[in-house]
Amino acid sequence: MELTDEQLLAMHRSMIRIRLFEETAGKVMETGKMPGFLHLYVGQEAVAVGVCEALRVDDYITSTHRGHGHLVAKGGDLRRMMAELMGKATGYCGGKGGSMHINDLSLGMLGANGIVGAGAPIAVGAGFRNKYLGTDQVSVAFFGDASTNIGAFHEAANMACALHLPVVFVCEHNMYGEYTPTNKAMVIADIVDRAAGYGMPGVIVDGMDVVAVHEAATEAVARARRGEGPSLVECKTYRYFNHHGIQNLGLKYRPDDEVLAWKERDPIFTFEAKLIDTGVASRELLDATWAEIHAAIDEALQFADDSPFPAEDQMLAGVYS
Amino acid sequence: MELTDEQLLAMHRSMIRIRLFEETAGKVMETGKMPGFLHLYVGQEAVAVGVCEALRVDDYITSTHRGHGHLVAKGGDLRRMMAELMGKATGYCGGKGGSMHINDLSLGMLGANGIVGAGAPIAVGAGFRNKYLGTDQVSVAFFGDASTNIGAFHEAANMACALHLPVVFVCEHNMYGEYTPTNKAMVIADIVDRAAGYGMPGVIVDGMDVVAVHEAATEAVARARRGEGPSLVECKTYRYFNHHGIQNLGLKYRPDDEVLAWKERDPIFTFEAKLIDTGVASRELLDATWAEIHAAIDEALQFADDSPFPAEDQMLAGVYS
Amino acid sequence: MSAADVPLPDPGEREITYVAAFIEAVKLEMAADPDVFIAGEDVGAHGGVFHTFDGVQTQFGERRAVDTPISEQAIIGLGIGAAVTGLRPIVDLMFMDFVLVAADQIANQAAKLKYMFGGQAKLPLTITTVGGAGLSAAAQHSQSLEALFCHIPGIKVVFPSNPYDVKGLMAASVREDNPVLFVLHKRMLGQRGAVPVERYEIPLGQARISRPGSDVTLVSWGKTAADSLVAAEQLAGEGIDVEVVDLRTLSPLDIGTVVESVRRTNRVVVAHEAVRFGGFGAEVAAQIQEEAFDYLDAPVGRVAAPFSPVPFTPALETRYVPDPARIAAGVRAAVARPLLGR
Amino acid sequence: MSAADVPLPDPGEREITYVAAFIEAVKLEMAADPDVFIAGEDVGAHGGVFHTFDGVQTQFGERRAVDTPISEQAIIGLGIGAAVTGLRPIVDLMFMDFVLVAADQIANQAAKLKYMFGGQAKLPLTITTVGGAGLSAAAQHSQSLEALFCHIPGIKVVFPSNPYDVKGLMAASVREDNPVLFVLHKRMLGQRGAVPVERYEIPLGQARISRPGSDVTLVSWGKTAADSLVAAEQLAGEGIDVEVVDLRTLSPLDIGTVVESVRRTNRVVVAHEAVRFGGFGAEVAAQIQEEAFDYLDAPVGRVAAPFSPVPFTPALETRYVPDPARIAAGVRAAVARPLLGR
Ligand SMILES: Cc1ncc(C[n+]2csc(CCOP(=O)(O)OP(=O)(O)O)c2C)c(N)n1
Ligand SMILES: Cc1ncc(C[n+]2csc(CCOP(=O)(O)OP(=O)(O)O)c2C)c(N)n1
Ligand SMILES: [Mg+2]
Ligand SMILES: [Mg+2]
Repeated sequence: MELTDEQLLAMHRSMIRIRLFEETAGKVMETGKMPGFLHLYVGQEAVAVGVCEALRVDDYITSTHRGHGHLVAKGGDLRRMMAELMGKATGYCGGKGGSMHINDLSLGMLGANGIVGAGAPIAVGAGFRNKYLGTDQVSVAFFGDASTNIGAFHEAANMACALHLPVVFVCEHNMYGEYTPTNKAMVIADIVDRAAGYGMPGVIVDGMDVVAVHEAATEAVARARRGEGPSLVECKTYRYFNHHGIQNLGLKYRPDDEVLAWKERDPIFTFEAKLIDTGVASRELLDATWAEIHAAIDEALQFADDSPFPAEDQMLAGVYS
Repeated sequence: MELTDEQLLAMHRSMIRIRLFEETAGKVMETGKMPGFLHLYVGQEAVAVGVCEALRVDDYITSTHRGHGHLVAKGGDLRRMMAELMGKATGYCGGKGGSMHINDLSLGMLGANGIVGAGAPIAVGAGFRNKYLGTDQVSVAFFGDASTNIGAFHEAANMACALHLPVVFVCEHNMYGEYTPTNKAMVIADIVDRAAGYGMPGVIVDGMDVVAVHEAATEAVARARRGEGPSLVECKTYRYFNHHGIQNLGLKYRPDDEVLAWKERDPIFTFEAKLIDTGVASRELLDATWAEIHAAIDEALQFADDSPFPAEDQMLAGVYS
Repeated sequence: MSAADVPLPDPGEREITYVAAFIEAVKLEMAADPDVFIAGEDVGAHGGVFHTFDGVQTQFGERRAVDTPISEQAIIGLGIGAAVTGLRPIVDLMFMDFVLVAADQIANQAAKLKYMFGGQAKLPLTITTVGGAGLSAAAQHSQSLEALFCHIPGIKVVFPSNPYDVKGLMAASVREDNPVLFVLHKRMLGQRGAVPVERYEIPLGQARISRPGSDVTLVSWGKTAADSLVAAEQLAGEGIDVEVVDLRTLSPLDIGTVVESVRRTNRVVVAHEAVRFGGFGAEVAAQIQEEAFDYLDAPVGRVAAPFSPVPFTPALETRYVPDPARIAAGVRAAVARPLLGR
Repeated sequence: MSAADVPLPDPGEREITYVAAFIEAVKLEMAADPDVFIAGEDVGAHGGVFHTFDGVQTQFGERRAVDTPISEQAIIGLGIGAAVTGLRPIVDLMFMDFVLVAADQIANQAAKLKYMFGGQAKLPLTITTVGGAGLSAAAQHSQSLEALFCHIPGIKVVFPSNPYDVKGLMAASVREDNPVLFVLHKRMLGQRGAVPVERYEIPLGQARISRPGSDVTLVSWGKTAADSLVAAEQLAGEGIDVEVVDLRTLSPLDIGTVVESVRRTNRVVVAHEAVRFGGFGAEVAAQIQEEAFDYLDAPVGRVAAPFSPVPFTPALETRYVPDPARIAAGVRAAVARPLLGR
C-alpha cells in the first residue's frame, strides 16, 4: 500500500511535534519550572508516529512512563499536555497526573503509566471490549524492551492470544531499561522471540524508519481488525536522552559513540532526506513545518505558563465519580 | 548413560510410594478425617520420580499445590507427610501447613505452594545461592502447564536465564488447569515453545515414561551443574483424579475416554512390564515392593492417626524466629 | 431523593443461600445490561470453584461468561481496560488471597486511574472474590485482606454478611461507577436467608443495625457480623442487650451509624476475622474514639484473629477464627470494664 | 542481656546523610558477612536510582551487587530462595509503590513461609525500598504503604527518620532472621545527622523518645517523625511542651513506650504521611485507647494525608503531605480539646 504525500507529510509533522514538544519540555524542566520526572521520547518518534498513523481515532492505545510521544502521535493537544506537565489546572489531568499519567480518553489514549508493564493488560481489556461489542476497533499496547521481563506483560500477551483479541503489541527496543543494558537483563536479542511462546506472529522493524514502522503496524492492525488476533511488532530504536531528563552524552552506562551512531540515523532527518529525494517536499516546506510547530509549542508553553494551578479544593475531586 | 537395575528398582519403588500415599490420602479424605483440599499426584508419578532420581539430596526443588509426589520422590518421610495432611503436631509443618505447604528443608524440598507460579522464583533464589557459593548444586522448579500463564513463572524463567543460574524448569503438562483445558488458556500446544523466549533450551518428553523423564532430567541437571545455565523439560502427563479429591470418571470437563486412554499408559504398570520383559525384576519382586509399601503407608497412617493435634499454645509459634 | 431514602424491598418468605443470592444478582445485572459480563478462572464452563457463577454461562453464553488463563494481573487489567472503554465488567479472583498477586492492577491502576486522569474517566469495575478461613485451606487460601484495600483511595470495599445483603449490595456494586472489591465469605456460601425475588439495590456505604440493643454496640462485617448476631443472642440470655451494627460496606465507611449507636450504648466492640494488628477494626476503633470520646465508658474493644498466618490444622484454625463465643467474651469484657480503671 | 539493654554508641560529631548512613550499614554488613549480598534493579553498576547503593558494586563486585531484570516478583523470590537456603539477602524494590507488584511474594510467600513450614525455616531477608511523596512523582511513585505490611504477620516493618537510626536499624534488619521491609523516605535522603563511624545495631521493635515533653505525646515515624520535631519546636514557642515518640519499627510495635508517655501527658496525636483512612495510625490509636483509656483527656488525634492518591502537581502535593504546620495544628487541637466535650 503506497503512502500518499499527504500521509508522509502528516507523519513528518507528527514526528516534529513530538521532537519539539519533548525538547522544550526538557529545557523547561532544566529551568526548574517543571516538576517531577520527565522520560523523554526523543529518538523514538518514528515508532509512535508510524504506529499511530496506522490507527483510527477510535482505536485505543496504552502507553508507558515514556508516554508523551504516544499521546502526541494519537493527536494530543500540545497545550493541555504542556499544562499537565507543569501541573496546571488546564492540563489533561487537571495537574493531578503529570507526565507519567497523561492521557486523552477522547482520543483513545488510555494513559501513560508509571508501572512498567502495567499498561499491557489494560490494552487487552480495551481489545476485549472491541471484540465483545463486535466493533472493528483495535487496541495497541506500547512498551519497552526491558518491560517484557515483567509478569504483567507476559500475562497480557498470553491473555490476548488465548482470547483471540484485536490487540497489537508494539515493543520499542531501545536497548536499555533505565541504566541497565537490556542484554544484561535477558539473553535473547530480539523481543519477537517471545511472540512464538504466546502463539502470535512477530516482526522486527527498523524503528528509526517511520515508513517501515508504519507498514508493519498497518499489517498488524489490519490483521487485528480482520479478527485474526494479536501480533507483535518490535521496533529497534534508541532514546537520545538519559532515562529521564535531557542529558545526552557523557553518561557512564552507555558509550557516547553509540549515541552518536544512532543519531546518524535520526528518524526525522533521514526521513526528510527521503522526502526531498523523492520530491515529496522541498526543504522550504519542511522548514516551514518546523517553524509552524515551533510556534505551536511556544504557544502551548505560554498557555501552560499562563494557566493557574488547581485550587486546593480540587484535592479530593475525582477520587471517586 | 545406562541405568543400573538398582536405579530402575528405586524408581519403581518411589513411584509406588507416591501412588499408594496419594490413593490412601484420598480415601482418608473421603472419610472426612483429612481436612482441607488435596491435589493428588496420581498419574504423574513418572515426572517427580524421573526428575528427583536425577538429583542429589543437596539439590533443591520447589513445588506446587500438587506437591506430595515431589516430596515423596525427594525422599520424604511418609509418616510425617501423612501426619501433616491430617493436621497433626508430628507432621512436617507441625500441622500448620497441610497439603499445600508440605516441605522438608533437610531434603532440599522448599515447599509445596498454594499460589500458582510462586514456587518458580524461589527456585531461582536457591539457584542463585548455589552459583553464589560456587557449589555444584542445582535447583528444580516444578510447575504445571497452566501455571506458565502467570507472571511469576515468566519472571523466574527470564531471571534464571539472565543471571545464568543452575535451575531446571520442569513443566508437568497434564492438559488442564483446574477445570479449564489448557488449550483454551493458551494457543500453543507445547510449553517448550516458551523456552526460546528466555533463551534456554527446552525438550519435550513422555511424562508417563519414567526412564525418558529421567534421561531428560539428567541431561538438564548435568548442564546446570556444569554451569551452562537453565533449561526446560516439559513432561506430557495426566492426572487421573479430579483437580482435587479422588473423583476420577464422570467429570463434566474432561471426557472419560480421555482418562481411560491415559490410564492405558500408566507410568507404573508400563514400567513394570518393561522391568519384567528386560529381566530386571520378576512379578514377585514387584509385588513384594507393593506389599512392603502398602505396609509402610498403613504404618504412616497409623502414626498420623495416633499423633496428637498441636496444642493451642502453638498458635503463634513460628510466625517469627 | 438520595439513595439512602430509597425504601428497600421486604425480604419476603423465599429463602435462598448466600451464594444463590449472589448468582441471582449477577444474572439480573447481566440480563438488564448487555455491557455487563463476567471473566475469571473457571467462572464460565465450571461456574466458579465455589459455584459463585453457576449457570451464568449456560444462560448468557461464552461471550459474556469468559474463562481466562491463570493470570490474575491480566484479569484485573482486562476489567480495567474494558471498564474505561465503556463496559461494566465483573472480574473474579478465585480466592481473596490472590488479590496480592494482582495488587498492582487493583491498587495502583484501577483505584487510581480516575484520579490520575483528572477525574474524567468512569471505571465501573466490580472485582469479586471469596475470602475467609474455616475450610482448612491454610495460610494462602484463607485470608481476610479487606483492610489492605480500605487503605487505598479510589476503590470501594463491600463484605456482606447475609443473602439479602449479598443480592442488594452486588446489584449496587455492579451499577457503581467506581471500582468495587466485593468479598464473599467461603463459610457463608450455603447460609440461607430470605431474599426478595425482584431486583433491588442496597446503597454502598450504609451500615445496618441488624439487632437493636441498648447496653453495648457490636460492630462487624462479613461472616463475623453473622456470628455477632449469634453472640448477641447468647448475651441476651445473660441480660446483656447488644446492638449489632453490620457495616456491609467498609469503604466508604458509614461511621455515622456506628457513632450514633455508641452515643446511646457508651460501650463498643469491633469484631472481625482478619488479624487484629493493623486490621480494619483499628480504623473503626480510631474513628469511634475520635467522634464519641465523651460517650465512651470503656475503651473500644476489638475481637479478631491473633497475629499469625491462618493455620491449616482444624485444631488451631477453629481457635484462630473469632467465633460467637470469643465475640461474646469480648463484649462481656467491654461491659464489665469499670468506668475508671486507673 | 536483652537487645534492649545493649547501650547504643554515642553519635559523635561526624555528620553524614540519611542515604550515606544506609550505604554505610550495607557495606559494613557485607564486609562482615560473605553471605550478605544486594540484588535489584539498577542497584549494581548504577548504585541505585536514589544512589542508595552507591559504591557497593565497586567495593564488592558484581557477584555480590547484582543487577536484575525488571521483575519485582522474581526479585523477592530470589531473596526468599537464597535466604531459606542460607544466605542473607538484601533485595531492593526501587519505589515503595512497587511492593504492590510483588505483594504475593512478600506477603504470601516471604512472610508466611516460616509459619507454614512449622517454624523450622530461617528467612533472613531484608527488602529495601524508598517511599513517600514530595518529588512530584505522582500517584504511582509517591506512596507510603507501610500499613499494608504491618497487617501481615511474619514480616517486620522499619521506617527510620534520621541517619543515626538508618544505620543502626539497617544493621539490625540485615542480622534479623525474619523478613524485614525496610523503608527509606525519598525526601530524607539528603538530610544530615551525626552517625558513629563504627558498626552498631538498634534493636527492631524499640521506639525512641526523640524529644521529651510533658503536655502532649506526638507519635510518628519516617519523615513525619522528623517533621514532628520541627512542629514540637514551634509549639514549644507557644508554651506547649510536646513529647515526640519516634516508632522507628512499626511491626513489631513498641506500644509500651507510647502508652507510658501517654499516661504521663494524657493527650496524644499520631501523625503519618500515608492516607489517614486505614493507615497504621489507626492501629496505634486503637491500642493507645485500649491501654491508656483512663489516662486520656482527649481522643487520640490523627494527622495524615487526605483520602486520595498522591497528586502530581506541587500545588496540591505540598498540601497533601502533612507538614510541620499541619502536625502542629493537630497537636494544638488535641491540647485545646476540653476534657468533656459532650
Ligand atoms: C514495576 C516497575 N518496576 C520498575 C520501574 C522503574 N522503571 C521505570 S522505567 C524503567 C525501565 C523501563 O525500560 P523499558 O521498558 O525498556 O522502557 P524505556 O525506558 O527504555 O523506554 C524502570 C525499571 C517501574 N516504573 N515499574
Ligand atoms: C495465583 C493463583 N491463581 C489461581 C489459583 C487456583 N489454582 C490452583 S491450582 C490451579 C490450576 C493449576 O494448573 P496447572 O499449573 O496446570 O497445575 P495442575 O493442577 O494441572 O497440576 C489453579 C487455577 C492459585 N492457587 N493461585
Ligand atoms: Mg528500553
Ligand atoms: Mg495442569
